Amino acid sequence: MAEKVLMKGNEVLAEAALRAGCRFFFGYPITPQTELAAYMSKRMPKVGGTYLQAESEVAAINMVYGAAAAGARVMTSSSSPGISLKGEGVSYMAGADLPGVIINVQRGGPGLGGIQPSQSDYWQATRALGHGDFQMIVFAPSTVQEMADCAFDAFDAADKYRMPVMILADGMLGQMMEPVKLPEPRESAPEKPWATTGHQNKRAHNIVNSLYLQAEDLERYNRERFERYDYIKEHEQRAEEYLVEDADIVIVAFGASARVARSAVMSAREKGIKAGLIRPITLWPFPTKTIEAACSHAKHFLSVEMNMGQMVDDVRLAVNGRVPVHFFGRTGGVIPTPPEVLAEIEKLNGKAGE
Amino acid sequence: MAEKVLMKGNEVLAEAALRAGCRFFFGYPITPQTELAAYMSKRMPKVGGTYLQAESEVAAINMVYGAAAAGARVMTSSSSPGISLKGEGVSYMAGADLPGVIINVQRGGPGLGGIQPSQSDYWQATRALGHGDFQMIVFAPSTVQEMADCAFDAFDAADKYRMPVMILADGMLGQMMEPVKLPEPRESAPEKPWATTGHQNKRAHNIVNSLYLQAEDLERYNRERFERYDYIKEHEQRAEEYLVEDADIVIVAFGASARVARSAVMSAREKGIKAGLIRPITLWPFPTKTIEAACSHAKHFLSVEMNMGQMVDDVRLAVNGRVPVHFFGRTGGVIPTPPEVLAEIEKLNGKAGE
Amino acid sequence: MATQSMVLAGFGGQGILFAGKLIAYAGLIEGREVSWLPSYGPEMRGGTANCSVTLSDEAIGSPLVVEPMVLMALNQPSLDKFVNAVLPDGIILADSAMVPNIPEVDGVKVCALPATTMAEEAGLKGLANVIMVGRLFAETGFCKRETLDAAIEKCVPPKKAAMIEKNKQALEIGIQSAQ
Amino acid sequence: MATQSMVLAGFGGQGILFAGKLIAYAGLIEGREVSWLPSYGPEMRGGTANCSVTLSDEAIGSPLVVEPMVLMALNQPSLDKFVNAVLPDGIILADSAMVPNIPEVDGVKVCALPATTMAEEAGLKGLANVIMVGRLFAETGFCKRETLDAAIEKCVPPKKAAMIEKNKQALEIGIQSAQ
Amino acid sequence: MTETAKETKVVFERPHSLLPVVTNYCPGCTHGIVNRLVAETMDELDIEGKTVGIAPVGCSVMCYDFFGCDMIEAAHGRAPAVATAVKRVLGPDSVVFAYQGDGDLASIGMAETVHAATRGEHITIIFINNAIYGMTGGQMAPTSLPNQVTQTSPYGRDVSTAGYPIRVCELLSSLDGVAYLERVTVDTPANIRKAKKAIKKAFQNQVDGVGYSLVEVVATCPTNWGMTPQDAFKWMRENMLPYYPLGVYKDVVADGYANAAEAAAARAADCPIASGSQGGAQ
Amino acid sequence: MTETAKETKVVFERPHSLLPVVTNYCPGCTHGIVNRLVAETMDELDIEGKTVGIAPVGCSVMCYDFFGCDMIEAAHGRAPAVATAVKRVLGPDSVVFAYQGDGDLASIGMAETVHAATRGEHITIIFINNAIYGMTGGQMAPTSLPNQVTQTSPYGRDVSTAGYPIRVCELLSSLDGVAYLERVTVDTPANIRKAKKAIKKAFQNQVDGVGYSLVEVVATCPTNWGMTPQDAFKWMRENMLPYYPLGVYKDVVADGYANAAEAAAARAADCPIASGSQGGAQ
Amino acid sequence: MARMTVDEHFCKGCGLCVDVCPKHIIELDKTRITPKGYHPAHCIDQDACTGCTSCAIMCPDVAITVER
Amino acid sequence: MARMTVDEHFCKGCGLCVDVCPKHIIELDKTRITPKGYHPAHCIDQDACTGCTSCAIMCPDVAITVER
Ligand SMILES: Cc1ncc(C[n+]2csc(CCOP(=O)(O)OP(=O)(O)O)c2C)c(N)n1
Ligand SMILES: Cc1ncc(C[n+]2csc(CCOP(=O)(O)OP(=O)(O)O)c2C)c(N)n1
Ligand code: SF4
Ligand code: SF4
Ligand code: SF4
Ligand code: SF4
Ligand code: SF4
Ligand code: SF4
Ligand SMILES: [Mg+2]
Ligand SMILES: [Mg+2]
Repeated sequence: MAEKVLMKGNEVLAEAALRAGCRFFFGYPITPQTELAAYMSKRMPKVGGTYLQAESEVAAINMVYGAAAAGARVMTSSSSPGISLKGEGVSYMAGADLPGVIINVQRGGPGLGGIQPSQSDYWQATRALGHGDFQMIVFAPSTVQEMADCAFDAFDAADKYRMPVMILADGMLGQMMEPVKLPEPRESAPEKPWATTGHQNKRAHNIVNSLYLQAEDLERYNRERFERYDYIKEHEQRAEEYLVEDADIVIVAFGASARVARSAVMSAREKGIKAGLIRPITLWPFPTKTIEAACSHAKHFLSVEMNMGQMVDDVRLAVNGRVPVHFFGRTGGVIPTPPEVLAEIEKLNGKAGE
Repeated sequence: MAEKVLMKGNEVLAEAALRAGCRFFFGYPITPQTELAAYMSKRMPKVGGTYLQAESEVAAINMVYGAAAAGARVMTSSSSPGISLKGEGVSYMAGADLPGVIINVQRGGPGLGGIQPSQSDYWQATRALGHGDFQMIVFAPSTVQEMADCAFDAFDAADKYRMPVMILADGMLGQMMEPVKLPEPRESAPEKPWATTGHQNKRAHNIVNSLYLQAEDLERYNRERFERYDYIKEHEQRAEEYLVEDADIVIVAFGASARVARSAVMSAREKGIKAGLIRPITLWPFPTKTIEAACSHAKHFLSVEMNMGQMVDDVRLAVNGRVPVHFFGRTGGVIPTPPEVLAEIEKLNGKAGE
Repeated sequence: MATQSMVLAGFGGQGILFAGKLIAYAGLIEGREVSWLPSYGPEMRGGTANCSVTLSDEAIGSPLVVEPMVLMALNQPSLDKFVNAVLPDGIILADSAMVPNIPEVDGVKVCALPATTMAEEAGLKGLANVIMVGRLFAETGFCKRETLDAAIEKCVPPKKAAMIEKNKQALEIGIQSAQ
Repeated sequence: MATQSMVLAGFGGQGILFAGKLIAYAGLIEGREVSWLPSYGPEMRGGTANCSVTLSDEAIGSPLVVEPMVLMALNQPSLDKFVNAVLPDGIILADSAMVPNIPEVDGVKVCALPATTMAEEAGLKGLANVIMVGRLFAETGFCKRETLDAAIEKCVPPKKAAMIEKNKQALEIGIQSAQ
Repeated sequence: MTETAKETKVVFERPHSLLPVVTNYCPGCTHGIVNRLVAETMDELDIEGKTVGIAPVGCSVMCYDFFGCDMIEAAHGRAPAVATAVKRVLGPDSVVFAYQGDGDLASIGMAETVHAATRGEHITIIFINNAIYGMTGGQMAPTSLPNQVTQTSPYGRDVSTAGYPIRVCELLSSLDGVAYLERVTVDTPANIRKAKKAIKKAFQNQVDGVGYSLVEVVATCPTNWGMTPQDAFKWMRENMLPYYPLGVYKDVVADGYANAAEAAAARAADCPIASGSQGGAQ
Repeated sequence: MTETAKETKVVFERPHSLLPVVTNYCPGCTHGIVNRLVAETMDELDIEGKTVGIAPVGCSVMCYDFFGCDMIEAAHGRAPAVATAVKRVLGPDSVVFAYQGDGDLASIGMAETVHAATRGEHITIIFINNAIYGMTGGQMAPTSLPNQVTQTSPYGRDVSTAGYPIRVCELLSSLDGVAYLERVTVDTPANIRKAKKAIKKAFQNQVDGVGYSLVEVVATCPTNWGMTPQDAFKWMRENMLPYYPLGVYKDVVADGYANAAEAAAARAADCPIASGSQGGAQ
Repeated sequence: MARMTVDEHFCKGCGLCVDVCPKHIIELDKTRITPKGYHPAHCIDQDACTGCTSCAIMCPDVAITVER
Repeated sequence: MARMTVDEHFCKGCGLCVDVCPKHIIELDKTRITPKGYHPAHCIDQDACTGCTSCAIMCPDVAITVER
């Protein structure tokens, strides 16, 4: 059994991707995901893979598109402004049913913003990285270990459902070191009979495409894709629950802010407040089932985010008016502190009886 | 008083923008917004303005950024894939508090998709055209006349609140001709003491910027911006109501699909079904007040969209579980027909008593 | 007057969009609600073109006419495509010079006239579309007679005075063909 | 053992991140929960660097240490920045060769040692950071003694055997300085 | 055909690599000619089975339906990036080409074009310069001529505001990664034969590992130029060819090098680190 | 100073257009020198009040705080697009410059760079080629030399996979909109004086309406090259200057033209439509 | 004995073959219109055809087959 | 009588002025450290200064003023 090592989250994402069979990485430098690309540039040549620093994020995502079309396990990574530039390309991947993994090590925005950790690309990731009707699966790891595990899940899900998958991290997770046990390398690669690899005169030509000039054709493809999405919503929701069972006050938080929230929940319990934490691991599909289950006992939901309030919409949609839903967030790269969150919990606890 | 003329929606957007004082247009060709740019290229040189075909949508939005920084009334237009490429630039505009108008004449997606009308960029427009915490005001005209009026409102709102404003149209509205009475040209232009016009040795240098390396600074700017957003949410919600007062079944639809829905409501009323239509004119801020008011009598809400279900989330958030909310949509460029929508209404009417 | 919904269809280059515009302008001149929607097909040339025109006294909902009262077809593929969508008591106008195969349709009036040939014979090459509009007027009276001439003056740039006359001539030929 | 939360701070180049890593590895070797978070400041060089290290027996929440038990400061601005955040009963270690102005703090133990000078005198230029870690160990016993040596072997590449020795020496100097 | 088959044989027919599909091109459009030349090349080099083509966004977008090889439709302007990745994945035994218009290649895709070229990707680019955005209905292209009237230069391209046309072969010729650049046209059978030769060479270079090759075809767009196909050729000869002179702009093999890498090394001979005689920075 | 003021006068001091702010540049970084040269130019041409500068994303991002003129911070690579618009809005009386690094200008911003140049925008570009991405910690730049070790070319830039460096002056020299291109460096007072002359000319050209001007400064990044400032200059002289030869790459005025437009017209003399002797297509 | 044939399924009546034929034996058939709306090319004098393939080389729609 | 002065607020101790001075009269002061952590440059022999401005021209941080 592999021993635990101390590694940065960014490096772990890279190493785990390699172990998951990723042999093509296309990226463009940006803080705070730097170590990921640096790691890839070191390791890829050693394992016969390709590290290519693209001329831009736009080029990088279109390289991902090309490599995916040719059947490769492929990944790109960036941070917020660079992710915005990938919107068109990701929409093309969705439209052409191409698998691929996109990493967003978020930083504060909008604009050039800052380089401190943030979760303010939640909406972009879960709703609309690009134009048109489509979704990505979005994983939100919260520890370095989970970053390693998510990388495997992301590649598998991408290939299984033939769609782009995002790992939504942030500068804190990317930069921090924690002990991690790296998963064993994956051997087998899935068959991709649809890939454009050259038909070798043995089959009809394959076409990778997202253009359908007849609206009815495009609608049919979209509906087929949404049937897949429905299946995913049913089968792929993931969340961790911490002291939720009897909780009056249920915090919902993911990634970095979930760590803060967890500390706050512990403190609250010490003070005798029945707080709990639902930590979505998949942001899309959002773990509505877990939220709904908690509606039976929760008196308040509190969404804690490193943004101005985005996931709280998904909590509200899941709760659907049954229980009040509140929001606490810090933005611009400020990491909330456990005492701040605890104070919010205490405020709600005061109201709980009302 | 100006007489009514028959014009295409795309051309009306262009002409109205000119009348609203827009003298700078930067765009890149794409169907179905072609006529807008063509019109600008014809007219701008005549009024001493600038039409510049940029090398790409990315360049175009950054030209908008530059022209706005220099104090101009400026606009760009595109359609779905081209809009995705503008995400980073729009986020920069938001981060630098720059006014400007962005037109999206939507077509079917994802990817290259098709060129038929669609509303599948709703989420992108209202939630996350780019990275980071920010919003745009989004107008959704539904007639050619309203396109003319919206253009004025868009420029005024952009300057008033110093933020990017989108007009979310679609291929149907852009291509169709209807009678329109063009608004009188605007004379005065607002003062912009913050603009980078050269300080002429008369003031300290102005800086247009979205970078704040201290997270606390960035947070402060973001919070200030969100206070403006709160003000806008309070004061700028707009919606049209049609037979809503006593309606059992309230359709919510905007833009092109609102026209279809209106026809369906008329037919439903003829059949004795108490249907009504709420037509959001601003998609952000979403007219939550109008929706909430209708909750008192509505038995069902039905969101009708030309996508796979996006605005329906905003309806649900506003309704907050008080009344069931349903969705009917067509995607990929298919325009729903009034009979289809009527059928949905009838279905709900059957349930209404339950 | 009731709402009139029309589909005009033919090859690109046959003046389908112009014909629709003429009808739309007639509606505008008479102060009615009007909408005109072209099918802007695939982003390439060739193939068929069509447009939806609606004239109404009330606000127009969807400008896309799916079930027209009037179908004006200038080629065979267009006729074939829309023939079954025409509403009962509707009317089909076809240019028999371009549409060899014009079916009977139950409950729908079918007018076939060789507009292209008529235009060529009258020295009005390229104005078969306007002849068809003239006939449509004769069949349905969708506007006042003088409105039609005014609409032509709106749709043809004043510089092209000669064209205005020719268009009016073509209209008249179309109207006369109904006698 | 209780959770230990530390902030290490100094100029870039003083080996702050390495010192943090050493401590973190000590935790890892002893099977504890560990987190190490650098402040990755503005995307340019110069200025101060700091990192948060937490060792705990339970899952670690926020790895960002806002109120440390331990502050290790290798320059004046860093000391000034964090001095007031240290928890009651906490400890401050400062390199008095670099930090001219070391205040007294109520309820906090303040250890000043001229680590940079000590390093230079011992022929261990650049290892003031490790001397400080030695002293920290002596003051808090955040791990077992032998773990420290093992941590150095983890943190210094095996190729640089000479460096390993020097690091161990520096550690020992730091430990001894507490006597 | 069957009756005469005894005496005659077919001397010209549709190449195998061009599927029997009616294209969406307008009557007389040069895209059709060039599509065929590419397909003939695939047939003659017997590479259809190992070729992946990248379709652009432009009038030739649907060439994914026309070519017999595997095809990928790329986002507008990004074909070189897509081609780069496909080639990297499939390796030196594969053949990857991108077929791009002037808007696609020289406007929105300029960065991808320059960078694929400077990287010396082992790909083949077929570049159709018709001085217009065909697919979207005739807007000004980066290669539209000064004073050329287009939908978005209605008074003629005013170089003082709309800028100067880009000569792509000239632009790319300074880049070390480039092995071969030639500008051809297809207005006569003789020129079509020359174009064919250039295209074939651009593919052969890839098979031989010589480096990045691009063939620019000075083309027409009868529809958006508002001309008959015949007049379009005339206008092209009179106006485009003086502005875009035909000929070879770079050919490292003709220059005496085995491939682009050798030529680049020669050019950098004075630079110690580039010549490998010294360690890098850091 | 006050005591000696009677006898001496200040012969060198901070230019007015450079605000008294400590920069974020590392010790010995050439960005500081070039920032100062630009500020001196603004002072000497007396244009601070009518100048708008565009800051890139790169180590010089915060030069919006350093220059005394109005400043705009542009998205990474898009400074030429921003500058284009600002100049169009403010008109010929204004002066607009962009200050860009090699990653900004030649990688992500390549399309904007080429197009602003080909449009002949009346702007001035100051281009800092330090063969590295400084701000993000030393990744390979489009101008990193073959075999150069960087964070993302840890085994040295392998041109067979990472491609060849781009020589920006050479690349842009084929474009008609370009009036002036010069490559300089700042490793000695003499070279700094030459660099200053070039920068001043690039601004003067704008004031005079001559056309697009770009000055490439071969620079250093001691921090990410892992060298002292002094060694960095040495490495630069030995390796970068042979690869990026100093000199004037284009100067339409020296070529005998009044401006870029005249030079372009001469080049297109054989093309009827470009010479205005014929109506456009359509 | 050479022979050129036009596949009307592909021919778009562009006339490029007409102009290029050295024997001037190709014409567009104005009396006919294909389902796509074009007047197809056809050979008006097969006997004169030399099988030079110029027409086929020129044809953008690969509508022409030449035998010889 | 020429004179160079270093504003320590700006000086980052890069040493470029040290190398470039033809009179070799500039040194970094290793005994002192600025609040930003640098050893500032200073002139060790003002009388020898010719006021040639080389140091100032070279200084990336515009820390040097020269009088003459
Ligand atoms: C991102 C994006 N921008 C714009 C378009 C619209 N568009 C489609 S084709 C095209 C230009 C085609 O011109 P060109 O590349 O010259 O090819 P041609 O049609 O002339 O062969 C444009 C701008 C698009 N599909 N996607
Ligand atoms: C869209 C986007 N991509 C990437 C980055 C990250 N980034 C910041 S600066 C920089 C490169 C700077 O290098 P260069 O332009 O050479 O300037 P230098 O720092 O060397 O002066 C990059 C990639 C960003 N901020 N935005
Ligand atoms: S529009 Fe022009 S380029 Fe496009 S197919 Fe037609 S003729 Fe060819
Ligand atoms: S990192 Fe390099 S380019 Fe950036 S400021 Fe430091 S020395 Fe200069
Ligand atoms: S060239 Fe081909 S498409 Fe054109 S007319 Fe002749 S056969 Fe028909
Ligand atoms: S093969 Fe030659 S001679 Fe025969 S029809 Fe064609 S062009 Fe004419
Ligand atoms: S050159 Fe300037 S910054 Fe460097 S040591 Fe000298 S005075 Fe200080
Ligand atoms: S002015 Fe000249 S002599 Fe005086 S210190 Fe500076 S470099 Fe030396
Ligand atoms: Mg083109
Ligand atoms: Mg650089």
